Amino acid sequence: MLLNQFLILGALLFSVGVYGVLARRNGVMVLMSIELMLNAVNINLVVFGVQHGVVSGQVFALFVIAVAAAEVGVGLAIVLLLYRNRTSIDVEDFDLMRG
Amino acid sequence: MDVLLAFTRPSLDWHALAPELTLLAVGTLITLVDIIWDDRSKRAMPTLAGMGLLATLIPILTLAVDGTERSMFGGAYVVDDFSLVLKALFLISGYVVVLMSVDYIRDGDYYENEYYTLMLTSLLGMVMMSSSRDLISVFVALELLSIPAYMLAAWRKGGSRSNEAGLKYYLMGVFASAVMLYGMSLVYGLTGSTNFDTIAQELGSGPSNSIAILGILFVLIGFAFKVSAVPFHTWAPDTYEGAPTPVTAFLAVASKAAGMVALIQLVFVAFLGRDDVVQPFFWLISALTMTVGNLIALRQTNIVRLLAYSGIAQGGFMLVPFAVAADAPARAIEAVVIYLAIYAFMNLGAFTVVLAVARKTRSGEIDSYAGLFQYAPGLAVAMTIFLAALAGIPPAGGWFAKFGLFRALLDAGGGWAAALGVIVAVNTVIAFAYYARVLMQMWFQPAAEGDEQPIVVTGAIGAALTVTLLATMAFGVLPGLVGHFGEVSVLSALGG
Amino acid sequence: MWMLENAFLIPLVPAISFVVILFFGKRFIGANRVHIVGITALGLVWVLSAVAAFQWTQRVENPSPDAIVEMATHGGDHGDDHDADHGDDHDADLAVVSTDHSGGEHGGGHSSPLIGPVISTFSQWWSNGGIEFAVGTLVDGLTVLLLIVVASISLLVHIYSTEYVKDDRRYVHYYAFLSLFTAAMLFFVMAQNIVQLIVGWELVGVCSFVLIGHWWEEKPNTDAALKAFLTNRVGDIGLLVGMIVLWGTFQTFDIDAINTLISADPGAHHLALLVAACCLMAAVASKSGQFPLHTWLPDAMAGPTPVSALIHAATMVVAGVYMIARLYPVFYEGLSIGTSSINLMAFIGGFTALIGAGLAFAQWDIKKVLAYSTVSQLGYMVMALGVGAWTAAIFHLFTHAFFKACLFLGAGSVSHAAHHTFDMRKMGGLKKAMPHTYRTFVIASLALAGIFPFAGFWSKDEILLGSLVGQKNSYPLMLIFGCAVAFMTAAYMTRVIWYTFHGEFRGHGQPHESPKMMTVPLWILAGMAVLGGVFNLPGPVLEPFGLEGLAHRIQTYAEPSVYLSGLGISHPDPSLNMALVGLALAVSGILVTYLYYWRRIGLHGLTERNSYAKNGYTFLENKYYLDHLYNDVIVKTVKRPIANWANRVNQNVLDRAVDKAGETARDTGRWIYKWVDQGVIDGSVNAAARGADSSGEGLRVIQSGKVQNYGQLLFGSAAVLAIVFVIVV
Amino acid sequence: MEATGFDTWVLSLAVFLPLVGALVMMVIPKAYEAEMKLVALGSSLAALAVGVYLAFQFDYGAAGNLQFVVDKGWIDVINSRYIVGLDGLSLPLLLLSLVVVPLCLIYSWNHVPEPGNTKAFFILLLILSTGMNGTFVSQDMILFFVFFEVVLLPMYFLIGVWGGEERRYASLKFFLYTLFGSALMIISFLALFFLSKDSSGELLHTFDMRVLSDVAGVGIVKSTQVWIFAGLFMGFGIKVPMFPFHTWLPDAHTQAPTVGSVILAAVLLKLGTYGFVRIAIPFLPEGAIAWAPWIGLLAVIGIIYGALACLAQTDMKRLIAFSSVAHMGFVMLGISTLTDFGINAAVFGMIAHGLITGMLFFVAGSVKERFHTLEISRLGGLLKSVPRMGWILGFASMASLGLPGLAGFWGEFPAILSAYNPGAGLPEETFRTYMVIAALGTVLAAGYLLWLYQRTAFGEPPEEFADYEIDDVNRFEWIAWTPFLVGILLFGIWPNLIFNVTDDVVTGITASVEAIATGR
Repeated sequence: MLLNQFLILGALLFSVGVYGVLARRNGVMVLMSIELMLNAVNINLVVFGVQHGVVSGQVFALFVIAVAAAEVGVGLAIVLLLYRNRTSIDVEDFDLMRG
Repeated sequence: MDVLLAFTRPSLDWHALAPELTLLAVGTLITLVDIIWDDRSKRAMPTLAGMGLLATLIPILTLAVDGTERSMFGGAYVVDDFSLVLKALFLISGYVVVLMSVDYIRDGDYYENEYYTLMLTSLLGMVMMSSSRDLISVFVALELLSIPAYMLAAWRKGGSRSNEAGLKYYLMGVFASAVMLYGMSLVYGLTGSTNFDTIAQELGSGPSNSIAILGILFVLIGFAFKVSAVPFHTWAPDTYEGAPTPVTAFLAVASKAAGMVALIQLVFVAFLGRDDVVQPFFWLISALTMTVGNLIALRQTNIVRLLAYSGIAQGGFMLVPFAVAADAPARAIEAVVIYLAIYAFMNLGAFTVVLAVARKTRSGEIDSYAGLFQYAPGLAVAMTIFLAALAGIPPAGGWFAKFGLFRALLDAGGGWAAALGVIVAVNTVIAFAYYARVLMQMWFQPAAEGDEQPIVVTGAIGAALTVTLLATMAFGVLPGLVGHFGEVSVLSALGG
Repeated sequence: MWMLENAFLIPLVPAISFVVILFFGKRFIGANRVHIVGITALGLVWVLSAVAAFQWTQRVENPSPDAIVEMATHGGDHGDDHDADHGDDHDADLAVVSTDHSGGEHGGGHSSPLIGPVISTFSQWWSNGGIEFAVGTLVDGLTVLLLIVVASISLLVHIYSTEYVKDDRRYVHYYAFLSLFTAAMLFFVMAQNIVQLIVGWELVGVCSFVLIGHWWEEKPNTDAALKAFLTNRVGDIGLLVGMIVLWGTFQTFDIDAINTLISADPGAHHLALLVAACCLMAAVASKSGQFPLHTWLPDAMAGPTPVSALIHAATMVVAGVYMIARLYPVFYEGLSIGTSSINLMAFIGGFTALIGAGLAFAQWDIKKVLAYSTVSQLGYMVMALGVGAWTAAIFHLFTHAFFKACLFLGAGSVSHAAHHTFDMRKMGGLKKAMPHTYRTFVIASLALAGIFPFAGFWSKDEILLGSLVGQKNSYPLMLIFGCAVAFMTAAYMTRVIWYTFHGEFRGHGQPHESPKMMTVPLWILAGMAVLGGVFNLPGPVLEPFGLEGLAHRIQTYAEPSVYLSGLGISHPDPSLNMALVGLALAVSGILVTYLYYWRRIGLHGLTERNSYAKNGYTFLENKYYLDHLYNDVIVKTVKRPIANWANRVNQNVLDRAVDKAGETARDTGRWIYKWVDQGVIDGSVNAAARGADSSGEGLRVIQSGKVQNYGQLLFGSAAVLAIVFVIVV
Repeated sequence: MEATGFDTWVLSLAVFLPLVGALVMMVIPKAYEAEMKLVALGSSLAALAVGVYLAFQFDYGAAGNLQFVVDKGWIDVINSRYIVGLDGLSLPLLLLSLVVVPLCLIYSWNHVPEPGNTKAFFILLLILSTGMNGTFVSQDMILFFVFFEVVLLPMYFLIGVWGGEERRYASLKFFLYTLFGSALMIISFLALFFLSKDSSGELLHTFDMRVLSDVAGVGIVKSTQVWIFAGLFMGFGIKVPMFPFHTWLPDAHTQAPTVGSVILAAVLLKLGTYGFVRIAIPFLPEGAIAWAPWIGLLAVIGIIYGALACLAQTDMKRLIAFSSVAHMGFVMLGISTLTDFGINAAVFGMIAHGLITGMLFFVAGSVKERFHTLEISRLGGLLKSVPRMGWILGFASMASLGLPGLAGFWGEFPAILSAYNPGAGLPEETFRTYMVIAALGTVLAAGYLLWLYQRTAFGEPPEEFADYEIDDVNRFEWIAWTPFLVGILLFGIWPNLIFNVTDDVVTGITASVEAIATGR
């Protein structure tokens, strides 16, 4: 089967996600990018699972999806909190603490 | 596809799961109580949480007495002495943190019940972590302990520092876990299994290919982030400074310990075959972490931030044994476990004193400790003992932890190990240089504008101090106690 | 023989008196009566020493069998040398005896049996490396001789001081330390092993330090004290090293053992002995004021005069000479005195004698004159030892102690009369004012000058004789030195007498004779200055009276023939010519000076007789020739060139060198401290600290506070690690 | 030999009694100052009494082997045990530290230096005492290490809280220096633990110092021994302190309060030299032989260097501090010869230096207290203004410059002498050169001490102190000082008091070194 293609897709998605996390300033966009990374992982897991002919891959993927949802929930909450206090969701702005 | 259909209900060993279930129950109970008598219940919450934690220790004791090693879910979840020791450690440190939190949370305008619920949940994650022997369970446990921690870090809703702390912790956390997951996926892909033992066999036998290396590295990095190892430490200082002090203590001790536990299982069980990757990686990381942490700590003026960096450096010390993981596995595990145990108490103690002092001075600056010895000799002496322990000066506990490191290194022997040993020695000296700055303020300086009214130490904080102080001194004078735990944990961990 | 075995009592007595005076003096005895304690103690010491001396003579005259050195018995005596040595001892005694028989052939050689020293060791003193080191006493003729000298002079000085330092600000301390010094000196002379020797050596040194600095309120005194102590310390390097070399060579500290071993086979360990001897010479030079370390001695005159008499004339300064005599085999073999015709010791001694005498001319301070004269005389003794005339040296030590002490005390008495000045230009004409002092002073001077029949004559004569004959070869240069010094000594002493007692009184105030307490000791010493010689009269002198049995008493009693005969030392036959020459030199020295200072007295109009000058016996009367002689010969050749040159060298080179040494040391110290210690070493330490600090500061930029930088760092380093590992592993 | 009955715990009693006193003091409220002082003094005197008892019970015939041995389990996981024992080498040093502490308490009875707080001051002194006593008797490397380190913090606070102007800098420097050394030291200990084999080639895995000195490093190859010794050298050499690690000493001494300096000089420095004799040399003979020439070199450099630095000082206390560098140089020279002669001398030198320099620091402290300065140029005429103190200063200086008949001489002379023929396998010429240099050092010693004495004690007291109300040595000072003075004189007159005790142990140590050296 097309293992490599899937893996390459996963790698690309992951890279895009990484780029987004590191480059986008909008907090929400950062969260989205993280989702991208996680989904890249999911693709890998599923593909490998099929490759090896075991289900653990899919199971793992399901766990990841579930957890990702929870994470994003928390993430959005925090961003919201920040927006309330600082009326900004630009991650570059938050550097009260440094050094 | 018949694979999917052939689902058989896994056999549950309730005794083995008793601790987790107890925690879960207490957590839920707190929420229920809150829902039912919301405000009137506030007073009871800390007690309830504390009781819950202590109650959780009971099944652990029974399991320890029973002593048989229990394994579930095809070896994904193991209850052995190693895990029990660490569960106990998590719970006790959690209890101390609760004691620390009581007044702090009560005085500020915080949600109390949720606070304790979340803390218990996070502890649940840790407790699970120490039993996980499978990529999936490790991942789940990690997230279970992290996600509540993200919220706790941002608990001071009003304070923008706290929010920022939360944000940084969260973003870095999920980013790191994404990286880790990617690594896990690669490892899984190579081995076709999520079970550590299988992974170990596959990786050990399998040829060295770059995918494996990539996978291993990414996984390790994910946890290196958790234990705030340089260069993945950057979140720690900011988060520590911003988060509520008890939470900081919690992060600095419990969650770091959890990361260490995960690393132990990964390195000593899953990746032991690939010491060609693991050992150099940790050599580098630990050396960097110690040195950078200590050096930056030299320049700190805020006590919490100072402790944050000192914590990073301590983490570096804890990582040292991993650098000889394959050469001297037993000694290495022992060293890490011992270090964790001692570190938990001495660091918690230090934070407790910070908390107590902050209640009067309302400041986190080191200068605000001037003349502490004059008006609060008790606290000053306690702080001195904790710092001495952190610096590794007998008879306070820390020396035995450091001793464990050297022991592991020299047991492994060889030039690299010796070199690392010397680096550790040098760092010990640097470390004392900044601990001494606090000591100097406390002992050598007169109190700021002669304000000499003594500090009120509330019951809870007093209790926390007593526990930590006793433990620290006991470990220093009779290291046999903690040494024993180290030993038992080793046998099982390597046995499994 | 009881006294000889328990000789330790002798130093014990003054030691006790020291403690008593120092701690109970003020409170119980009374500050102005402490001298009673001291004098009693010293009296006791004197009696004990006398007894010891008597018993020693008995031991020599009719020796008990155990006293005579036989084959095996002797080896048992030294407490702490190894069994290995006993074999050597065996040979040693064989050798001793054989040489003893052959020794009879030498003229002065004694044929009496060899009398071993009385060695008694006490409870183990210290143990190291399994070896135990004893403390004990070694008593033989040399020891008892020194005992007598020290005891007598110390006693007299004690008595004399009661007047001299009456109601001094620190009367008690003064007497306390006189006692301590006496104790230390006695301990030193009866040392049984090298370590005791060193101990005593240092203790007398520190006593002299304290007593020189007795009036420590004035800086010059303390400077002098420091200078004395430090110069001696310099010599002590030699002492330590030399002694250590001896230890390393013979593996024992026991003096008796070392001497015996050397005289057993003189040839062995020549190099080691040479090194040891040279090192020890440095010690001698510092302690006994030999060139070039003599400069402290004149400064030491800052102390009270009785102290100068006791310490810096009679006893402490001869410690060096004593040590040479005590360890004579070491030097004899090391410097091969027997065979050479010039050697380090002899030269240093002779040269010191010469420059000392020369310097004595250039002084106006009477005590300085005497000090330099002491230097010169000590040089004489060292020279004597250097040419192998052991007995002569000790004999001279004996006589010199008395008349030089007499001179110093006389000088003290003079200054006592003349307003505590020592400047001869402020004296003069004291003859009438203080007859006792005058007479004793003159007698002592004659003795020093070596005029027949005074004590100095006999001892100096023996030294000159010794250097004339030498051992295998004669020592011509030493003879020349000796003669020159004999002449100069007479001359400068006469000068002193003139300036002090004759002419007009140039001081102010009314000079007066000193009280009895001072004059009586003077007379006793003067008596010794007259009679001192009889203790070692040469045989021929006595034969006419049928008393030859009394000849060479010191040689007979004092000489440790046990050791020396092993070296085959011979004694020259007395020679009348030598004696006459020596006498002539002395007399001429006196006459020349006399006529120079008293020349206005009826010598005019006799110049035309100078053509008969070649008829030796009248040439002294010739005024012109004498003027010429004194001005050109003495003044030009002696005073201006030698004395002035020596003086200049002394002040500008040696003395400066000593002082400069101190300053340089301190400058070096400052430099090293400033640059090396604080600069380099400490600097590097602090630099390390600063480096850590600043690098910490630098690393803080990582912590930019921007979460995305954190992320970049995280992922960047992850990527880098990955790449590195993929490539490397 | 295993002790029985009372003897099994009497030694521990001597070690821990002061600590007990300290704990008792902690619970006494500040108000009851008199009681606290009594408790402190009482406990330390009790410890001293026990020490005296030990000294009487001690079997001097068998001084070579350990007595009052206690061997109980302590940290089983690392096979480290609580082993304490007393032999001829430990006894004198233990007694020294037992004697010094109560005297220091007495000295600071009524005038604890600024900023006061008698309670803390005495408690720290007592803890210090426990640490020192323990170090001298422990026979297990880990135990030794712990006691060795226990000493640090109290001293750090003594200097830092009660010290002079520069106290922060000085105390930190002292601490970091020593900490660095001990970190390397513990590494070496562990290396010994893992590497040392018994004669049959079996790995021992023990920290028991008795065993390790018996096996004398057989089975550890020479190159390894050299490295391990290097670690120990850092650990002990910094403590001694040896040139060039000495720079913490002058600062620490100058800034420390009087009793701090006294204890530092009298006992703390000895921990280092003791370590060399007790651990470094017997455990690693080959390493010792390889290192000895260099140690000797550093030692003689230290002698000359310290003396020269002394000549440069303008501050009395700092001068005495540097003199310590020089004197410890003699001690180390003796040790570096690896001969029983030299090491005996070294041990004697430790005691002597402890008494003499301690005495000097006492005097310096009292002078400072009376004249509020230690500037040599400003002082003067002590013999006039405070005659007794002046005499004591003179006495101590004379002892310090190695005057025979006083204790100093017996540390110095045999040390120099031993360098004449060093132990087997050491270059003779080199050491003879050292000998001469060291002898030179004695002159410089006389130089700076007498110079100091002349400037401070002789002459007329300067005008600026004319109106001061200055009293001579007071009662407390007499009580505190007399034992020192007596000791200096007694050991000087009868050195065998110490030589006799130490000799057996030392001959044992050197014998094994000798065997190794000549064995191959």
